[in-house]
Amino acid sequence: MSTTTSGVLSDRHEPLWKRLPIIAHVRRSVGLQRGMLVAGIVICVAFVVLAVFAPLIAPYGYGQLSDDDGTFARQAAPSAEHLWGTTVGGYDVFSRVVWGTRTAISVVVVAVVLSIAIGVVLGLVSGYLGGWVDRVLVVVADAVYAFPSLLLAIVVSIVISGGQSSLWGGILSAGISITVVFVPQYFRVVRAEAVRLKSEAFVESAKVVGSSTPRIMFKHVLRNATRSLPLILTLNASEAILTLAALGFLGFGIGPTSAAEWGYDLNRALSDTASGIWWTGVFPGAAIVLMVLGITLVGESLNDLADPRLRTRRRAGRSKAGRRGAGSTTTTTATTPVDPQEATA
Amino acid sequence: MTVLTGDQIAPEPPAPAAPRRRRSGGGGGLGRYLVVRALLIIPTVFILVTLVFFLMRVVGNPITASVGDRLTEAQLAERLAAAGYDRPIIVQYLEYLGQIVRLDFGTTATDNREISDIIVTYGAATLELVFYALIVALVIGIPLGMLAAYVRDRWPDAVLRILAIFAYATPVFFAGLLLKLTFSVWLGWLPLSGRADTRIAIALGRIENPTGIYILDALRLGNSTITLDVLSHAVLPALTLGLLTAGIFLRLVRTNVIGTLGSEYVDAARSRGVSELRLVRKHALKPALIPIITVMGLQIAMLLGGSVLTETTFGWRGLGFQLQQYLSARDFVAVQGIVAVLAVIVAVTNFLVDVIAALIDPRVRY
Amino acid sequence: ASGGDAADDALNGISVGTTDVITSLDPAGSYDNGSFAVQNQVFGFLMNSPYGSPDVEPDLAESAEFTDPTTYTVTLKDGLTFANGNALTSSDVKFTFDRQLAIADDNGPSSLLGNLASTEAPDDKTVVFTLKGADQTWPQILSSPAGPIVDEDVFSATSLTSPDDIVSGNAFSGQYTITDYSENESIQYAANDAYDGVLGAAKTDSVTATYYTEETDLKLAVQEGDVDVANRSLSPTDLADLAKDDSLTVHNGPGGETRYMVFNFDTMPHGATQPDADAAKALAVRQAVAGVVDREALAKEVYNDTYTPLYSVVPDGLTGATKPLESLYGDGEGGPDVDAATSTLSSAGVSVPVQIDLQYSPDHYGASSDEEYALIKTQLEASGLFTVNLQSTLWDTYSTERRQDAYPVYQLGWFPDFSDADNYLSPFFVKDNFVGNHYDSAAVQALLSQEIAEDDETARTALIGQIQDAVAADLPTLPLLQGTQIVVSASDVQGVDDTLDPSFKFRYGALSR
Amino acid sequence: MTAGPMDQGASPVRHAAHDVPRDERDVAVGITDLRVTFATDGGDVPAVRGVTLDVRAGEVLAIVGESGSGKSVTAKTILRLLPETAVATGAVVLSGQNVLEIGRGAVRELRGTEVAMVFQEPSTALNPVYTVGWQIAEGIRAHGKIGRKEARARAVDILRKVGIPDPETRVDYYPHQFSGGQKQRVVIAMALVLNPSVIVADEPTTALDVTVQAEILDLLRRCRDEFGTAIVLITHNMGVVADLADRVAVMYQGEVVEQAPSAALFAAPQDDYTKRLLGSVPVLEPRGAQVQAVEADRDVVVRASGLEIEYPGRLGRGGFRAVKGVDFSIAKGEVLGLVGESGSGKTTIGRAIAGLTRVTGGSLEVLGVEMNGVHERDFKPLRADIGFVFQDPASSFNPLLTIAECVAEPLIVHGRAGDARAARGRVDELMEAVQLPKAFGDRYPHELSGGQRQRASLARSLALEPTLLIADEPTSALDVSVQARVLELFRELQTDLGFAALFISHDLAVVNMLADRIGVLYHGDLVENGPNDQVLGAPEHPYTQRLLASLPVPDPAEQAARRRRLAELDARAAAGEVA
Ligand SMILES: Nc1ncnc2c1ncn2[C@@H]1O[C@H](COP(=O)(O)OP(=O)(O)OP(=O)(O)O)[C@@H](O)[C@H]1O
Ligand SMILES: Nc1ncnc2c1ncn2[C@@H]1O[C@H](COP(=O)(O)OP(=O)(O)OP(=O)(O)O)[C@@H](O)[C@H]1O
Ligand SMILES: [Mg+2]
Ligand SMILES: [Mg+2]
Repeated sequence: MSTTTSGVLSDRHEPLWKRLPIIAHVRRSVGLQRGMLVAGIVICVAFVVLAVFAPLIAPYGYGQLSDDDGTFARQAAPSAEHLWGTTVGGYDVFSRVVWGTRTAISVVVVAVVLSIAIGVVLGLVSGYLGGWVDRVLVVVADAVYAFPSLLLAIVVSIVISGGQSSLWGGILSAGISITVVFVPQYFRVVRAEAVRLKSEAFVESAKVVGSSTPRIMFKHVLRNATRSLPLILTLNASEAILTLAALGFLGFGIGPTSAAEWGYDLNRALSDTASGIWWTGVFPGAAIVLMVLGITLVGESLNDLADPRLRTRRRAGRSKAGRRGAGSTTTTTATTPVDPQEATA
Repeated sequence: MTVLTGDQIAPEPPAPAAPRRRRSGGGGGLGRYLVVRALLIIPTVFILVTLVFFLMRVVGNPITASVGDRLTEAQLAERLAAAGYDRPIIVQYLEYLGQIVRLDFGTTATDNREISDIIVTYGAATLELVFYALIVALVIGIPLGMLAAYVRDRWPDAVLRILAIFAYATPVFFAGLLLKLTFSVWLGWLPLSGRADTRIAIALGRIENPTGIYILDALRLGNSTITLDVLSHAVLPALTLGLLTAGIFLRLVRTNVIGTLGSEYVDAARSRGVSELRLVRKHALKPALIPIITVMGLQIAMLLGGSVLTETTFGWRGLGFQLQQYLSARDFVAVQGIVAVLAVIVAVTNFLVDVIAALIDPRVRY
Repeated sequence: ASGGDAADDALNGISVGTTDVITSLDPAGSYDNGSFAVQNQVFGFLMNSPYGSPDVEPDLAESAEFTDPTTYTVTLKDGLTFANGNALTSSDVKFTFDRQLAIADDNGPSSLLGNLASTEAPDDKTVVFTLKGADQTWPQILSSPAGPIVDEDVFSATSLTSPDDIVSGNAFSGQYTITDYSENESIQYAANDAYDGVLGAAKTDSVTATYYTEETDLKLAVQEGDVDVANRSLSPTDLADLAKDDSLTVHNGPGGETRYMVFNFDTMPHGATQPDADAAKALAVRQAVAGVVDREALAKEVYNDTYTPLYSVVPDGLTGATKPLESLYGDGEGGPDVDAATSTLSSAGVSVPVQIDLQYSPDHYGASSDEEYALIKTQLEASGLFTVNLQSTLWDTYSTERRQDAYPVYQLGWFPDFSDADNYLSPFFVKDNFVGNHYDSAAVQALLSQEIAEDDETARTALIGQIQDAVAADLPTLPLLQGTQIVVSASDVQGVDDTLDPSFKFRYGALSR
Repeated sequence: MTAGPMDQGASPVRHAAHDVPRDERDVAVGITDLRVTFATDGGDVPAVRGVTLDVRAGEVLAIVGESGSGKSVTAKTILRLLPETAVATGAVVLSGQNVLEIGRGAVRELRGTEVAMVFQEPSTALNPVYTVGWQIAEGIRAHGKIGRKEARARAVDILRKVGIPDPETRVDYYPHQFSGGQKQRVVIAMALVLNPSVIVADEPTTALDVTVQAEILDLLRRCRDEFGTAIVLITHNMGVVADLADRVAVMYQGEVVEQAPSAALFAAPQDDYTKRLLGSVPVLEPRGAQVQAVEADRDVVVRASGLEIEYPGRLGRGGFRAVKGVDFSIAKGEVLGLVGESGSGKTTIGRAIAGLTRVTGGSLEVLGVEMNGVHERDFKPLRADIGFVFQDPASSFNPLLTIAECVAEPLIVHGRAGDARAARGRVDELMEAVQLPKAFGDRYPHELSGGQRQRASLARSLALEPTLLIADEPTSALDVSVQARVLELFRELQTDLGFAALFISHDLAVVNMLADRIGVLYHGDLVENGPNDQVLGAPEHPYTQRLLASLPVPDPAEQAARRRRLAELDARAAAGEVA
């Protein structure tokens, strides 16, 4: 694909804020694609707000078992005092769901930042330099990739946390164990890009000019190799949430007194749910689903927008002013729209 | 769970560029390619086994894990020494490699079972589950993915895609719980857990040379009650794991079919008057299948990973479930053995997928 | 064979569900409840406890007695056979114990036989055990996981025998034989006509056991009628829900499982290696903790009364058990008393709040540990006397680190090997015990060696009482909760309560419809 | 807009179809006031702005014009193959129906039977996973109930007609089993099979070598003559137009600026743009270049003797020898032109000289350094003396750097400037030298046109005043008019700066414009090497002869003569083979 970045960069002369990744994407999107992207962004932003303002939003702490009125009832049904009821441990479900956002987002950030940093550097070096380093790294990455990722995450998280489940210990070990699973993915993608870019004319032209290898790698290859990262980033973010939940569910996560974690809450809610106590499981479960849904919507939309084959475009034949509510076509008498069914470019 | 989609694995156009390179080899090319490709399985397995060996040594040992709250320090040390766990780790590693080379995976530390025995017994269960799930995923994912591509960017497409995301976004254990409550407890249509009713499981265990794949054994018995029971037990786990995978497949098929729909040969066929539906069914799907199959091969690793949670949720005693149990017991011998076998399975699957992709793509035929 | 037969057999029988995990059918290869639960159904013992009692009586034995303090002589019943028809003789008994010691499997119970010097079989019916030291618990040990009698013609003398060989060899000597065995999935039992021991013949010919992986599945299974009896483990929530079901009965029996906190005498506040070391202050801290914890609340709120408060290191129901902690600390009736604890601390000169690093393991003693320790933390902190830094660690690391003095105060639990009070005392308080918390009381150790050798029943009971008082005063461990055995059964199943006894052995042979 | 007098019998009547008196029914496609607009991120793009055209049976209408002038869009509209972002108005009348207004089913009926399309790139126009027979039969069966057997028989038949040897067997071949030229024949067969009244051929020969191109043009000519098909031929190659077209429509920025019979257009172009277009086409004519003999060793910049280059095989398989023992040299200030068909090894040689590809045999001396076994360390200092201009100006710039930064890169790397800012003075000078406004330095590559980018590329390669410049098809991605300007600039700079150059191209005419000497590569062998006039005037190797004869020239009369010469050559070759 030689249309490398021209599409993404769009117009240099637009004001900066209009060129920021997500905003630029929204502006370029159209119709259902815009709907999905915006829905995803709204969900993600909502969760970020929840996370940032958790202390203000949540009525109680994540590990709080009592307030001035005494100890909380266990497995209490939703009420004015406990909007979404309480768990078997006597925690307030609503508060734990809100605080859980913090944990989820922290883990996502740790996992994504680490895996990008490691994966990108390894992928770049491996793809650009090639040779035996490349071959070894590829085999190792493939091997790690072939490992059932959840198990790898479990083992690594035990190794890292030493079995301890403190807040930061838990977040870091979950984050790092997810990193181990993700690095091969970033590695693959960046390496493929590096291999592709290596034979691009502009890299060769830097080579003929006599640029040093590190200069080529970082100035020319790296900056152009990152185009698919936002997409994988969102995909991995949602996987990170699911992996964290699975770790918590299987009992390898963060303890309830250290932080709120949805997977753990779901685990503890198993027998509740089977006993007709629905509120302890449904809310954390829904939180996981919703957050993954939001991130995936954003990711898929970014993917579609980045891929010229997948991107929907606005229909022509309308004035600049009419650009806003694009998506459907109003056919003027003189205009004969080409049938959308047929033209699947 | 690891979700990779076609556009990440093969960011370039859907036309299978990779296999084409292999063409120039002439007569012996495919054979040699296959041999080299098959040999690559060895380092993969070696790396995994090594990784698991050292990771597992860090996380503890089965003896402390099982009797750590009963024995005195001295008694414990004595048992550790008897089991050889006090020797330098490198010695243990070399010994283990020696065993592996002789294809002797050892016996589990916690319950003294031959790894090979475990693989055969529980592998059959996992195989059955993964097979069902794959069927569900293919039957649902591929047609719906094609449909979504066909009606792209209109509301049915959006609905399908959001459903697909839901399928993927719902953690297996949560989906499993909801399904169980709905179909087993509330409606009472399907059994709760396990692979068969206890009595039927016993009956199946009694037949001569059981395969361990219940549905095969049940069919061999020819008893419809038993077959039905076995099938009804499989419905929920297969749906849980299958729907998750179907969501991923749907997305993958949609993306790739839209990709191939944009290629010139589709336009060329269109210019010959071929109908739109036929374009999707014939011209877009088959070329799109090549990257799809490659990714599906990678999904096998994911399916195996996903089967851990599914098996746990549904009491389906397969390798995934067993692996998690052994992991909790810190039984490194068992974990190493099972992982080694899983690694071989994944590597071999990927190898086979390459071969299948080659068979679909006439350009790599020799 | 067709599936029909098995189905018909089982229809008349009783089906039991459990979440137990079996590691080995061979008694030499397991030292865990799940495996022992199966072995109890299918292997006879020389001594065994009858329904309803913690104390042992001859089972396969005709008679058994100490012929001198270190010699225990057993005479077997006449005409004993295994289910496969092989004669069960003293040679099988000698084989059983020799093989335990020879195999000494990593996961086996051979450590229970540490006191056994030799086993002799002078004639077909006589077995003579020679002990290294006087040991009044020996008859109990014969009923422990080390004691199931196995067939020397089927079992290997030097290595573990596979379940397939045991089942196909039909080498069973207990109330039941196993006709189909699928490890951790299902077991089909059939009554063993050859058994002629203290428990009598099984009341039901055919029992099917199903192994569930999830508590919730077991709960739903018994609720839906898929199984008649659900035995271990159901979560408190599940039990509360099942109790509402009219077609089911929830049975409670005494349990041998105990939960307690351990104080590391070196690293606890004011412990021996601390900069502010002071034995008296350390004791005051322990006493204050003992006075502040509210066991009733723990049992009720966290465990829905599936655990009961424990006021001694020896659980209620065992011969010799007392409740010294009830009166010693708190309000004198088992409840907490913050004022008393405050004065204990201030009179010892301990400055409050005392910082306590409290450790527990979330994955070994059940998921409710999280709630249990969160509540303990809340209780301790609510008193204003303590600030608690609560930390959980996965079991494997936990059980290593606790021995390395990493945890000042931490959670442990105990499940007995046999139903004798000594099993709750000696392993904990002899020199070089398994707890390893640097509690080293010469007085208690002297009492223990006296108790173990004392062959007079009453005198021994008195000694056991004294030891309980002594450790209640020193508080090396703080007993918190005692488990109950809880079984949920369909209402038409009888005999459940007969076997929910302080022997802690659940025998299917007692069940009937 | 010119609506020329359509039915003046300007073209000589050559075949049966033309004997029929012309009336309205004869019009195969009539396009009236066609306007097509695309929606893009940057707003609406009017691609076609009121085009009126018609094509008659048995006639070849060529549409020419620069890139982006709306040729393809017009052509695709005839089959209504536009993407959904396009909106078309006006009328495209095909057998009495306005394609833009009828229903989907009706359009589908027309496709294949009334109008068919031949695509530019035959390898992408064929579905790789189905046999060609299947794909041909599919088109047949899409229009009526025709049995599998019969469809296949017709497929075999049509394959034979387009000159596929042994069609009974080949009908079951997959596309990849055909050569490029054969693939294009298959594509044409697919278009012909339902005997449509119009074939739209969008650059049907651009992807092919000149020799193959000649064959395909021949085939299209036969279609017209034998089947009486109307052909809409889109091309940017005036030689092809001269070779095949009866009538020519010139498009410029979405409009038809001139429409005339072929001979008339070439003889007397009316519109300014047409004149410019024709003036830009490079023609092969003797240049009489002054050849300096290579005197002393130090005057030689590049010397290859027995040069061999082998690409390593994958997975231990044998490598591929792309260059098989080649001798040549380039003297100081001399321009060596290198031509040859695709895959003959031109690029490989160029890259080897620049140190991008390893030399595996023989000797290659560049500026006194032996490249066989050279270490990057030893070669690096010399890089300042070598410039390289890449084929595709778009991809040879890092899209994330400004033009000025790109041009400054060699200066920075070789320490002539600290950073892009410091180098700006020199960059401005260079921009001036290649006739680019200074302000363009602040633009990003995608904000320049193709020709401007290639100028910038030239500026970058000259930044360090190299003694040797390697230009690998520097103009093949450009329009003829733009190409002409870039070539002109290149020549001027070469004269001014006096660097030696290796000029690679597949276009003999282009090479002839610039080079002092020409080398012809054929399958990795240098089959011809000598001064321009010698190689072009008296070629020795049969391949060179064919190459020269295949090259269409933009003059219908001259081209007819060349066609005859080529036919003779082919006949001779065939006879030679028999002998
Ligand atoms: N799918 C599309 N979306 C937006 N603009 C398009 C699209 N297709 C073509 N265009 C624009 O329409 C104009 C005409 O394009 P067209 O492909 O007809 O050019 P052309 O004359 O065939 O050029 P070339 O010689 O390069 O093939 C160009 O400006 C092009 O950018
Ligand atoms: N990296 C490579 N690995 C293997 N073979 C290659 C490689 N690059 C080129 N080749 C092969 O070497 C031969 C010569 O290639 P080269 O690029 O020099 O041709 P060219 O004359 O420049 O053709 P074109 O006119 O199409 O650019 C071709 O057959 C090509 O397939
Ligand atoms: Mg075009
Ligand atoms: Mg080239």
